[in-house]
Amino acid sequence: MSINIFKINEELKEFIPQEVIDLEEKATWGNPKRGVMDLPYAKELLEEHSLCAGCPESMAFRYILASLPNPEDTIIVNSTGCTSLVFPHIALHTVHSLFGNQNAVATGIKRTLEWRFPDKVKDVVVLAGDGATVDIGLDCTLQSFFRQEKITTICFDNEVYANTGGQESGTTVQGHVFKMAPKGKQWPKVPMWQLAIDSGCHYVVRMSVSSPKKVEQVVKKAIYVAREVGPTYLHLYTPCILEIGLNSDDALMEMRDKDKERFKFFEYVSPQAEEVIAKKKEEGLL
Amino acid sequence: MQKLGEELRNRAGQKIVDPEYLLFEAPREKVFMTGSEVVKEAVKRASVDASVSYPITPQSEAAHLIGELWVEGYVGVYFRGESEFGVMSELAGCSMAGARTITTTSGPGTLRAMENFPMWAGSRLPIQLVLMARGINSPLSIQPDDLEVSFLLDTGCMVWYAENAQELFDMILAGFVVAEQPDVHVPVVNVINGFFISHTRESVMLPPDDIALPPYNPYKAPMPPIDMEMPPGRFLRDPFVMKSNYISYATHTSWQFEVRAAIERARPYIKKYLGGLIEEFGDPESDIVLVSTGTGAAQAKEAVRLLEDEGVKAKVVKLKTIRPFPINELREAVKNAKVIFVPEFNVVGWLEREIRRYLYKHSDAEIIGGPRVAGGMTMPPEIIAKDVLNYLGKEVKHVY
Amino acid sequence: MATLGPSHYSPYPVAVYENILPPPPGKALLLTEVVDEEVAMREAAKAMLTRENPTIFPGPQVIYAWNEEAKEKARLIRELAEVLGAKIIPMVDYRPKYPKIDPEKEINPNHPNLTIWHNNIKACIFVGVHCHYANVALKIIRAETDCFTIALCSNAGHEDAMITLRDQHSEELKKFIEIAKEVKKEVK
Amino acid sequence: MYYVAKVINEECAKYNCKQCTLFCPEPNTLMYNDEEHHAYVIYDRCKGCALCVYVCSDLLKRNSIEMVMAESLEEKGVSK
Repeated sequence: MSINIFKINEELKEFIPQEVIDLEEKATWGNPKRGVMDLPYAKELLEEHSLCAGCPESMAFRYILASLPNPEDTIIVNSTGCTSLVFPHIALHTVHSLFGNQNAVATGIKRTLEWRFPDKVKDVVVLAGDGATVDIGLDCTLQSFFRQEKITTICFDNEVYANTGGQESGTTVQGHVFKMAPKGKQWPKVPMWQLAIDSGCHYVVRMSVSSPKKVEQVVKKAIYVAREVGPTYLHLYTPCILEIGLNSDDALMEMRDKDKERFKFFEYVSPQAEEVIAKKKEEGLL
Repeated sequence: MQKLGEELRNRAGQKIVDPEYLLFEAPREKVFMTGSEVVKEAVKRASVDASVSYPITPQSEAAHLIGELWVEGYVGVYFRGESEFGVMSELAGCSMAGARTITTTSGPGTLRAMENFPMWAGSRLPIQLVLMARGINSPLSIQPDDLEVSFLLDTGCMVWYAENAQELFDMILAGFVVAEQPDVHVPVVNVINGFFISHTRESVMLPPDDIALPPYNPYKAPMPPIDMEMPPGRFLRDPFVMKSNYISYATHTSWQFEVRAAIERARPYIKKYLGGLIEEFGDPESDIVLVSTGTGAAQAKEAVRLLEDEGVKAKVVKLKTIRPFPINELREAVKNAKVIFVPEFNVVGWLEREIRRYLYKHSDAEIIGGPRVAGGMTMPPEIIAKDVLNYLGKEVKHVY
Repeated sequence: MATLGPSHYSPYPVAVYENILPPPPGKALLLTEVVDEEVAMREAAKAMLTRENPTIFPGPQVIYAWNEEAKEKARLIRELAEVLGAKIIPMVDYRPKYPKIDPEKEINPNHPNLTIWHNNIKACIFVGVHCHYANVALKIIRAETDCFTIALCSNAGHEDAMITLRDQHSEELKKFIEIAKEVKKEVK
Repeated sequence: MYYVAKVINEECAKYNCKQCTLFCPEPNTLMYNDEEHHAYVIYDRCKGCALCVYVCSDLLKRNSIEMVMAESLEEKGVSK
């Protein structure tokens, strides 16, 4: 049982910091029905981190980690960017490798774990920013879809390279002035969700993270479909309030605005994914 | 791994034997095959979990053959990746998840993949790369030229260099054993000169194929594998370590030294499993020394035979490992040398640079970088012999 | 600050550059000498019993109850701490911790010196820490502190510790406890 | 000198909404006390973004959270 790696030996417990004891005792393990409604009470799998005050990316992290149906056997792969500052603080096995190779690393991990643990479900989830997913890592992202890797890819789209100081990215909207696009971006936002569908993903969603319960639903669907069918892709709007010049309490307002336009909820479900989702609903897991 | 009676067997059903038995004691039979085919034979006896491939001349055939082993059940995971960058990243994933891994590449592929090699080393992944060296420059060449090796010297990977198919076979097996030692646990690059070794047949002695190395045990690795089976549960491989992440710059320094220390710790294991970091050939007392590696060493040996016909005694010091560099072994081997020639298959003379670096103030010998060939040229032993004879002021009788 | 060694501009001494390698199987390393395991255990116990604020730093492999050996080792480490009169400060994981560690209660491989300075620790034992992180931490400690470091390693040992014992499992820990009890009588 | 969020317990206890605990970007910072039916803030972890105030006051018109100077708090660490 992988959950044993969080159990503390009684003889040493009195020396262990409370936050680690809480992970064993108050986090939700072994319960696929866990979800965002645990957040007000349970110990989260995310510890204190260094993202900016009011950053919606941290909200996304909270919802996703609270929604993993099988955290005790989930591996998360990330890439370079703001997100990579959060990963040391996630109470799971996670990987930061290089900028843009996250889906390749995840492929290797997933295939090896299937070979090493044929009787166990080990979910592999990629969490990376838009630069990593759409620009520098597009090759690895799409190729993992072509190969039908059974992994869930989640892109945090803040429409900018935030960690390096606000440069234009492939997902920046046309005309927007950022560093490296001093005359405004010359070409349209890359429709990554559409590329994901065309490249063979079985479950694809575009949305903002303005609704925690909705995020929980799509994360669970994406993971269950990836487990049984093939690649799934979530494209989440997590605006960089710093780079677009908003205040620290403006993130939710910004996301709710964009819910009405370019991040209007969009969901694609392949016929095979439909079956999995129907089955999981019957089992009461969705 | 399963136990059948008294015997342990791997997942392919092969009997698991000690590395010493497989390498030194098991009966061997003579076969006639290419370097590429030899890669397959080594992988077949190595309980390999995962291999990812990408086509590039001249390594493609070896990579196909590993695919055949996957079909036959000798390799757990196998597929073609999207590029060498992708392949090396996929292998990093496989290795982090606890797999014994191997792949092959060549020339531009090595450079395409380059960002991964220091990452492999820093992540302490004992991945094995068989490098079939070829040209990398523009204008493009698919021919043998080992300039690319110089780019790998400071990645934190071990770099070994095989002279022929036999040595390649033994080095691949020894490579897994040494690289996976818990106190070593860094990648190993086994280099051969492309085409000269990969595409020519020679006789090779092979042990039976129903025995294999013990499987890799990731739970003895210096870092936990990424499989949620070993504490700490909260574990990132590998965090940024810099002051803006609220830790000291010292961590990065210490970490980098640790990777280099790991290579140093490989020395006793290399002595045990390769029989030493260097090999000497010719007259041990000679003051004319040819220091080379791989095919260069093979040609130098022929040159020593030619020189013997001319009444000149010389010796070859073949470097079997470049990282770790056989510092003490080389100094000892050239302690009587008056002149050292360094035949190389590249235009820059990276091996000469290495030798000068480690012999500085440790040898009074004159070091001559050359002869050098590149871009696919062969290095006839005659040109090496000619350089030596010219240096000695002797008449060069051969017609070249 | 340690003397500048072949590692040049880094203030870090790195044992392998002084040709110090981990001990061969069946042996231990005491400073730069390869010695018998018992000799090293006696010296380790003596260091812990005679230096200020001796502390055991257990790592994840013994903190968490992930297998039977880990459970047994945790019990033995507790016993060893009592025999040696040592404190226990855990290395619960290896992350760069945000916003900072509490150096009184934790040790972290990224800046182990903070914990050693804060608690004025002059002798310590690493046990159950994964080899890479033990090595990173031991190099920093050797450079930044005057703490006498002892590694109880279940693999090949750590040449950057002042004493390293290799292939240490429950049986060896029991042996170490017995030796520590004897040494305790002698040093009193 | 910085602001942190403070729940006005009596106001908050009038509702059973927990919305702020979901929208807080920081993990294990804005929690809910089931016995007393109100949210509470772990001040040490609060970065003072005031997103919870936006949720409580602007979206839900409940005005149960205010921003206060951290130094003005009598209890350290946890407020229940």
